[in-house]
Amino acid sequence: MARIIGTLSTSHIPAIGNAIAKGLQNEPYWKPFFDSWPPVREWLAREKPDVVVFFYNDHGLNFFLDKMPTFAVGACAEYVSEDEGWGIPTIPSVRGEPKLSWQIINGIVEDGFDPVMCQEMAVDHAITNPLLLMFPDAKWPVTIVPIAINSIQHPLPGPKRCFDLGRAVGKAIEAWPEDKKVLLIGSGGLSHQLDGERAGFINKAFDTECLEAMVSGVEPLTKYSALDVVELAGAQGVELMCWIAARAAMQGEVKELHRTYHIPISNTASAVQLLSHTRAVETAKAA
Amino acid sequence: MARIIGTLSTSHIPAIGNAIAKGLQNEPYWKPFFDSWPPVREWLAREKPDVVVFFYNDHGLNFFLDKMPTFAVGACAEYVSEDEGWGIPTIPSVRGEPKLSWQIINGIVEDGFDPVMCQEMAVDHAITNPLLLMFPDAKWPVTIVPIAINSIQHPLPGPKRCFDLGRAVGKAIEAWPEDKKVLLIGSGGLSHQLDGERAGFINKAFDTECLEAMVSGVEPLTKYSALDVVELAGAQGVELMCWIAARAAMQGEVKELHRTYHIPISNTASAVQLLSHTRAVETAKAA
Amino acid sequence: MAREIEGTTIFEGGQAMKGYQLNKMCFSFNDPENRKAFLADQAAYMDKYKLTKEQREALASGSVLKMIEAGGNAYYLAKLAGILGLGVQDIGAQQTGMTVEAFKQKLLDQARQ
Amino acid sequence: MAREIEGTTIFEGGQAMKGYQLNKMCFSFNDPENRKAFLADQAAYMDKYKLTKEQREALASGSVLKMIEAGGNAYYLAKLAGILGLGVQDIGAQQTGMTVEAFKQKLLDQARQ
Ligand SMILES: [Fe+3]
Ligand SMILES: [Fe+3]
Repeated sequence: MARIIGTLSTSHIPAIGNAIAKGLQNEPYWKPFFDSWPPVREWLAREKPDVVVFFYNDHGLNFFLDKMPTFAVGACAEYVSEDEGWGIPTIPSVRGEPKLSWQIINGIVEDGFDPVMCQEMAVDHAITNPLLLMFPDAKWPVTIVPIAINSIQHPLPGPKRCFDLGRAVGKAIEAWPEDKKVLLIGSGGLSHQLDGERAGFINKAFDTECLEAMVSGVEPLTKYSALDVVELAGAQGVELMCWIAARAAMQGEVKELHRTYHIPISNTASAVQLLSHTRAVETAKAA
Repeated sequence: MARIIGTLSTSHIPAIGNAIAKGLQNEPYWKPFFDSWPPVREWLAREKPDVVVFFYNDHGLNFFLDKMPTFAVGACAEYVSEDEGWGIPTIPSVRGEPKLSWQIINGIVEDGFDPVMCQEMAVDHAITNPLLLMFPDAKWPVTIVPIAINSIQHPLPGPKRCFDLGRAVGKAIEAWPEDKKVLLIGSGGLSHQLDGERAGFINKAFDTECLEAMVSGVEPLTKYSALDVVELAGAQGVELMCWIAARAAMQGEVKELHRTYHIPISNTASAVQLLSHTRAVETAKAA
Repeated sequence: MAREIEGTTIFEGGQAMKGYQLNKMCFSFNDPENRKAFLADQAAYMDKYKLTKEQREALASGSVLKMIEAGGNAYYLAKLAGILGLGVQDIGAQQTGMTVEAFKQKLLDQARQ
Repeated sequence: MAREIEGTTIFEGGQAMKGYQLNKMCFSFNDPENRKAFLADQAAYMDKYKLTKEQREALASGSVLKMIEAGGNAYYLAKLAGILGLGVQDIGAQQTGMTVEAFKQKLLDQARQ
């Protein structure tokens, strides 16, 4: 059976892609963020995940307002990195894991979710930046399954719905009969706002609450509505929903292996957090 | 407040559009089906709905497998009838009711549904045939809100999920503060199968069960899974899900005003059923 | 999705992946220009949509059952049938191995169940 | 959706409808050819996307707040900002009425809350 080995959550700020392209990792502005990655990469080299399931938000590359999904699950053999319109370098295409995609789609529809099923999907910096941070040589040793959460057009799915989605996805992954190691990624945030008179808003206290909840369990965050999250984390801080879903997919005992929180990159409170899944629920029960 | 005045359910078989275009309504083959419409039209002339909420399935015009929604709600100012590729005449565009669309979208997301929100939407014979049958002069006296239910790519949403969707949509309509009369339409079915060695399959007994349940309440149909419906109603008989959702949106007392069931049109068991919403739940309680 | 339903192919993930290019080609037939281009040069049009060998052979054979086996979905294949001038009863007869008349009679008989 | 959040426009149905053409134009900028076409003749490009008078005036003014008022969404407007060579801090400064330096300082200050 497939096994969820952990959740890696990270900011995906576009500027990260440019900093990588320009080799700025050791500049004082960038060092605090990039320094979080060697330990993550050591863990990856040791644990060797086979598949990465990404909870992320599309930034107007793959979806438009003509048909805006609430949740969309990729079921492609390959995901293509495409031009987003403002100069982030594209990366080599990433192989998909369609069998797991359909396992997840079947599982979550059974559990009362209404996903869009995607057989063609271009991926943006929310996928490409984390991949490059994990595997700087751009030789992907993993396949991926992208799960997009609407963060653009309200009504957004709120923390409770995203938590439930994560639960259902985790259940589907654990029921997948392949002997594969699955890493979850929550891509986005943390607090930031690009638009309006409140542009530049960051909320360190709320981010800290979320980072703590990622360790102890994100269920308490489900008391917030999507609009509460806009207020607390900023208009684009709603990307936090991806962290909630990724964490909710992992039940049982977890251990925090790494955490970085740094203000700012661009207009954003950046964060990287790695949680290992030390014992699945079933194992814990059996013990 | 808006008021749901009834549910009209009908087959939408493509050939109906061609029969209308060719004026075949009184041919022996067509007469049993078209004869069901004068009483429906009399009722419409008397009751004068302002808005029609369509539960229907797209037939490969507006959606493709690249991004296949489970549920999609139109929020357009206008819906365009487009060429489907095999000769059904297009009809004049229909005005939308975007305020009600967003009322429904906001309501159902709040209630745990994950719709695709559509601001551009081409509509096919599942919308155009019922409109032409209701208003043969093609001068639409109503606006519409289309709600598409995936009937193409499994996993399909099953009777239970579609029932719950209908409930949530009905609740949102009744909470709409505008003083408008809303007619629900379930477009599709009944039993039929176009593909495979079982092509031509029709199940009169199951159709009768469904038509009876439309009167007394469709909740008992939620015991079936989507695959049960494939087995009982045929591969395309899953369009029955549109009838279930439309009926579920209407709570309280209903009265059956009209029913036609005729085998076959094309490969399909055709049906037309009109239910009036005699008393909403709240009114019933107050009485 | 392991459920078997007699004479019925469930269009689930596996079929959806297998048939993607074929169905994409059929979806393109919503545009009259594309229907014309297909009729003018079927081989070139199938090249453009990267149809698999199995899909090309299914189309060449004219067998709807083979098209379904190659991943074709009824809703998209219907557009192809339209171009080829086949009605739903022709297709029904072909798939069930009946004459069109016998197929029509089968439909009528089901009214008397 | 009646909730008010200070200095924040919720991009809900009303805004989404109002801004549709503007955001659609911005979405087109994923394609480099379209970015070139826009830069070559902005008025013609805005005609093609049927921008409203308010949207054109907002673009002409260069004011991001006006673009948002005209229905622009941050995620799509970002592509326009890219074409115009504006970074997120330029935009932040402009919207908050600060100098870019002051805006950057504001960001830094929030690390010390
Ligand atoms: Fe982002
Ligand atoms: Fe149909």
